[in-house]
Amino acid sequence: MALWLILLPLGAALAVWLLPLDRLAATGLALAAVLGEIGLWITTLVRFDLDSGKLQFEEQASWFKDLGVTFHLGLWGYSLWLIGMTVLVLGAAIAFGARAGRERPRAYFGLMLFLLAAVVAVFEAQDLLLFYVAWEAMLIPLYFLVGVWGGAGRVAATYKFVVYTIAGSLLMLTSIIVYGLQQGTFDMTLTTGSGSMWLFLGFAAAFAIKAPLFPFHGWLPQAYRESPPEVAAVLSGVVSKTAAYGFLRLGVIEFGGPSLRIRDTVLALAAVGLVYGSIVAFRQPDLRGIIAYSSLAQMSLITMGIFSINLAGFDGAILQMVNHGLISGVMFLLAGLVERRAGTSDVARLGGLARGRPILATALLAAGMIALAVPGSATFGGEFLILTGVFASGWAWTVVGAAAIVLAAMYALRLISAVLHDRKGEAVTDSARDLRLPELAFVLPLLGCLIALSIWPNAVASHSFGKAFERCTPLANVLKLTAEDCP
Amino acid sequence: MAGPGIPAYLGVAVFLFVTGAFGVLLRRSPLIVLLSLEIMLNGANLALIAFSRHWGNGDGQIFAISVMAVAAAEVVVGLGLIVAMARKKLNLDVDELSSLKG
Amino acid sequence: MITTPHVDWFALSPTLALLAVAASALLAAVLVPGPLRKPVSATVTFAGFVGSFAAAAVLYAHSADAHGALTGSLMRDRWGALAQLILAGAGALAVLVSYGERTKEHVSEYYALLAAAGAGMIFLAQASSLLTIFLGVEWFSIALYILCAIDIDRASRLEAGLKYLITGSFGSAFLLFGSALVYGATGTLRLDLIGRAVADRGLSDDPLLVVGLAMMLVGLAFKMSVAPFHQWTPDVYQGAPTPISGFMGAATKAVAFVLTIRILQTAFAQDAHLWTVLLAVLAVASLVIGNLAALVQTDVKRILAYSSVSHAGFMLMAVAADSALGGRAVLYYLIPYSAMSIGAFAVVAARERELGHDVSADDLAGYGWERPVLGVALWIFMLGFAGFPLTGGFIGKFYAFSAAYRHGWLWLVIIGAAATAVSLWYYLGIVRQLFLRSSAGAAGSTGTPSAPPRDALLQIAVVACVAITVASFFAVQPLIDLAKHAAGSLPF
Amino acid sequence: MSLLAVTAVGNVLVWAVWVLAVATCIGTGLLVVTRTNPFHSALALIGNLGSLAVLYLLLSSEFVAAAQVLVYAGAVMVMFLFVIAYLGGKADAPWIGGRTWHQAASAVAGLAILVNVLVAIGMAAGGSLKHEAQLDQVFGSPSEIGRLFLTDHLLAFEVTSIVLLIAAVGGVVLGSHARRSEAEDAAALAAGEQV
Repeated sequence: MALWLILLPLGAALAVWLLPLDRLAATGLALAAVLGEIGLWITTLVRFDLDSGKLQFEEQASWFKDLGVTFHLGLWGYSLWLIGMTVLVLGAAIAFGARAGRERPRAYFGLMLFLLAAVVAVFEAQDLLLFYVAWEAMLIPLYFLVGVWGGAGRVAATYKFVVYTIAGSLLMLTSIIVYGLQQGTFDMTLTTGSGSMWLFLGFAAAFAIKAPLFPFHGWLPQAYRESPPEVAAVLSGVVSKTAAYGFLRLGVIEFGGPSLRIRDTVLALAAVGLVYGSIVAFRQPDLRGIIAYSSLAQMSLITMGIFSINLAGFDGAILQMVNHGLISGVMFLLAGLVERRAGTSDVARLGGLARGRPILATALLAAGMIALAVPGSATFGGEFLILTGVFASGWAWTVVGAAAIVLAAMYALRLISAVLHDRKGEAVTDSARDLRLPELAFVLPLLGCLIALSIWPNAVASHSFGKAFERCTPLANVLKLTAEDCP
Repeated sequence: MAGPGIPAYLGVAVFLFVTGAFGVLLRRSPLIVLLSLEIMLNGANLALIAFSRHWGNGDGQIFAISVMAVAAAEVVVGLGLIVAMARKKLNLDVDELSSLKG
Repeated sequence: MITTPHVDWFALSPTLALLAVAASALLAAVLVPGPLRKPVSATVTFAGFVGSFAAAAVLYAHSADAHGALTGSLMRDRWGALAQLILAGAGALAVLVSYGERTKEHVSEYYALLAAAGAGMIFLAQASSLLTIFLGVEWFSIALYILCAIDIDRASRLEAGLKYLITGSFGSAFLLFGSALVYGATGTLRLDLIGRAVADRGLSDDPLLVVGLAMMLVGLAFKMSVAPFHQWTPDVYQGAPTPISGFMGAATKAVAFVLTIRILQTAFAQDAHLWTVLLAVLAVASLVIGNLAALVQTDVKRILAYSSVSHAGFMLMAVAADSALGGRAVLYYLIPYSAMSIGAFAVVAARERELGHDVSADDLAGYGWERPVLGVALWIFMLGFAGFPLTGGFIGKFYAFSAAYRHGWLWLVIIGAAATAVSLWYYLGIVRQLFLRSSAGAAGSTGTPSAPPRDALLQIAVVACVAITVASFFAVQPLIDLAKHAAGSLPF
Repeated sequence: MSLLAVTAVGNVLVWAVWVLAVATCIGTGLLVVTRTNPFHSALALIGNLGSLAVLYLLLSSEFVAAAQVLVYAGAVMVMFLFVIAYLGGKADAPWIGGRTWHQAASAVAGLAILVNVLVAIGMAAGGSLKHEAQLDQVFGSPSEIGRLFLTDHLLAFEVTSIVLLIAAVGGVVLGSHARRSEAEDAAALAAGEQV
């Protein structure tokens, strides 16, 4: 099952590339593949034992034995939820691309499907080298998606993005080689953790850049602005989550000791990022900028959850990763839809979009409300859990986190009111139509999932790790888990 | 052995080799560069013969004779190139092999 | 009464197949009427490389126990046989790429010399005495000198040929003098006997031996195009016919590395404490110089030439590790690397034939959309050179890094990673030209020359190279098994 | 063994010959790389080859000495002289041109090699090179060389012939007039230039 989740989009990507399809057929094939992938994920979810907390749907094949590298795939509870989010957001993005009628459709859809396969592979990889492979594989389609289909400054944006990420990746590769050879195996279910700060920092560099975490976010504004909207949605919604996932799976779990030692530094950086991102988001002149910097803030919050290094923080981080993935996805897509109508995402030239466009207004409002974490929303649950977790490390962190929620409310409300309610902007013409049915078809599922999560956040929060980790690795010691906790 | 010992011959060999190397590195006329290469090979040959005498086995002499043949082969190709270039009226100057810059 | 030694014809079969082919192609120059010359000689040469490949495969299967042949001039072992497989494969691909080259003169001679160069390399992969090594090096080098300049109408070809001849012979002279000193220190030409003499007589610090080793390494470094002995590489790669540049990039490098490891491990195992350090330094020099120089190039062939210098650095890392893992790493590395090298030059050759002049990076603008097969292939080769996952280049680098780390050289791994980061700049620069720019605004494409008919053979070769590049990523275990048995025949 | 080495007088004679040969060898070697006119360089090389042949004789390698004279002086040098005559012995300034740092680096590297190897030989002279082997009767004789080439070094013998064959092919290829250059020559003639 885990393997098919990768092979289906990969196979579809190859089919789109290699078969001489016209635009319609390529679009159809891509959408069918996405729907199939969603179906596959639902099947997996149904057959997944959410309470066990064990690695499930394992697939293993030898790759090269002399260095102990295997094709090892598997799903933890949290991977499953992240994959679900990925599949939904990428599905919506592909549908957006289909609706937007991207040039060179075969290349475009192939790359999107390839990206889907790569991200799923990141979440499923249980081997360090395989993880790295999937991690780098994500970069290949992103390079082209931003570079070919992006806006005017796309080439510079692509270069910046790629240079930043590769720098991090190569540090991670060095760490992976050293760690794997030290351990005698690259299988992440067999490694026993390490206390080396240098190794940890190697991994952390890659994740901090890709998340991004303050002060490694230099590539972010350009990349998010110059990408096509659906790619920005994927970048901020999905790709950034692979970094958070990496922090959790390879940073904290494998390197419990170094994580603890560096915890306060990371928390401080995250706190700065949180406040900084929120304030800059508030001051951004365009929709994309607001969402981009809010994404920086949210990733900082998620990092705080992870580096609280306790189960509450982890659960909150996972929940918030899913939440933010969906929100960010839906926001960027809505921003894209607004741009398609108004030709700009400049907030000053927008406004008054609500009048006569009730569906668009409702969708944006709903997403905005969840984004600002109104009590009762899924994000509220996530943030609450994170703050609970961080509280254990010191009440001051919680104060910063709580302050950030207020800041989040500021930028979210500004966005909503500026776009929907202000006086009519010059870029908004009467001919700008409301959301069409096909557009709703990819916005609604994301919103629906967010609402469902708002009703039952525990679906994710309580079923990510189970009662304890199956692997009583150094993290178990860090968390003071007792022998009974370890099955 | 009558006369000077093996090390003396080796000294000459090294001197020849290095002289040839200087010629290859510093001279610009391809003809002289080719001649300098011959000097280098001859230096090596002298060393081979001297060592052959030292060990009293013929391997070094065999090697030296093979080197002579190879040197002849190199000269054939090198001179062929030089003549072909001269026919094209190219400037025969190693440092200014015009379009190619190091 | 002279009793001639027993000749192991089987061990020589990969070489002899190609020699026969070279002779046939030469005859074709005289006997076959003009228009048929090219197809006949190309077909024969291709068949020769395939035959040589098959012979090497059988040889590999039947050479589990390494032993000398022909009074120790040759080693019949899997190390050589696997190298021969790579070389023969590279040669076959080079024939396919060459076929579309629009030369009017010396067509049969071209293929004859290609076969002869291949034969020399394949011979050299087995050579195991200082004498046969020197002769093998000269054998393939002289054939390559002529091949570089075979298009005697073009000044750049002649200049490349002469430059290659001078630097090549200069390097050979060092190899020769080094060999002489080693012979002087040990009294024998056979690598295995040298190794034994060094061990038995405690010669590892003998001044003659050490200086001889150093000079031999300098000579070999010229052939491996390791910095700072690489200066000829960009000029020659640029000036030579493009298919030959690809063949040189792949095969010369392969045979030079295979030979270097054989010499070091068989004869100089006792001196490992000296040459490991030296090679590590050379590796760093190659990585730094190759990558930095590539950054400022505009001609694609020069970029690829400097890239080959930097790849020599990566492979040297594995050689310097002085371990069976390092040996495996080099042999594995060479497989995707050879494919990528020949494939990349093939795409450049295709573009060159369309344009009618040398290909600069700007000439590739939008090429990926224009010619998707070649464009995507070049993209994959660039990713492979850069060591991106999903290509064998990644695994190769991973192995090389692992070998260096196992040797305890973490700093070398870090330098390697940094070099990789730098190299991405120019590899991705080419990818950017291919896909991120449109051909309309590109300089040089004004007045598009009439596009020649698509070259099916070249495309087949390129697709084969892509297949090898990608397949070697997934099929690591079988290839590593091959390499493991091959490395097993050297006394690591 | 050479007859010269039998007596004490012979020994003095050997020394004298040796000094003469070495002086010629070094002197002509220097001349080869320093002359501006390739013709002079080539003549100096002939002298160099001759003096080397004498040294080979002193080292009891009669056959190699003969081959040196026949192959080098007789064949290779003739080729050189033909080509130089064909090209008109164009002179060039010996040490001018090229990048200065390049020359400096070459000089340093060359001197380093010289010093290195000399030191190595010096060290070996006191050690491993102290006692040379006793020679048997056949050492260096044509029959011995022939035997070695047909037994131990059979492969090298064959390979040498292949290398020569390839070079011959190269000579033919590079020496042949291409049609286009003939046409160019004709055009140049028509334009009244000297070819």
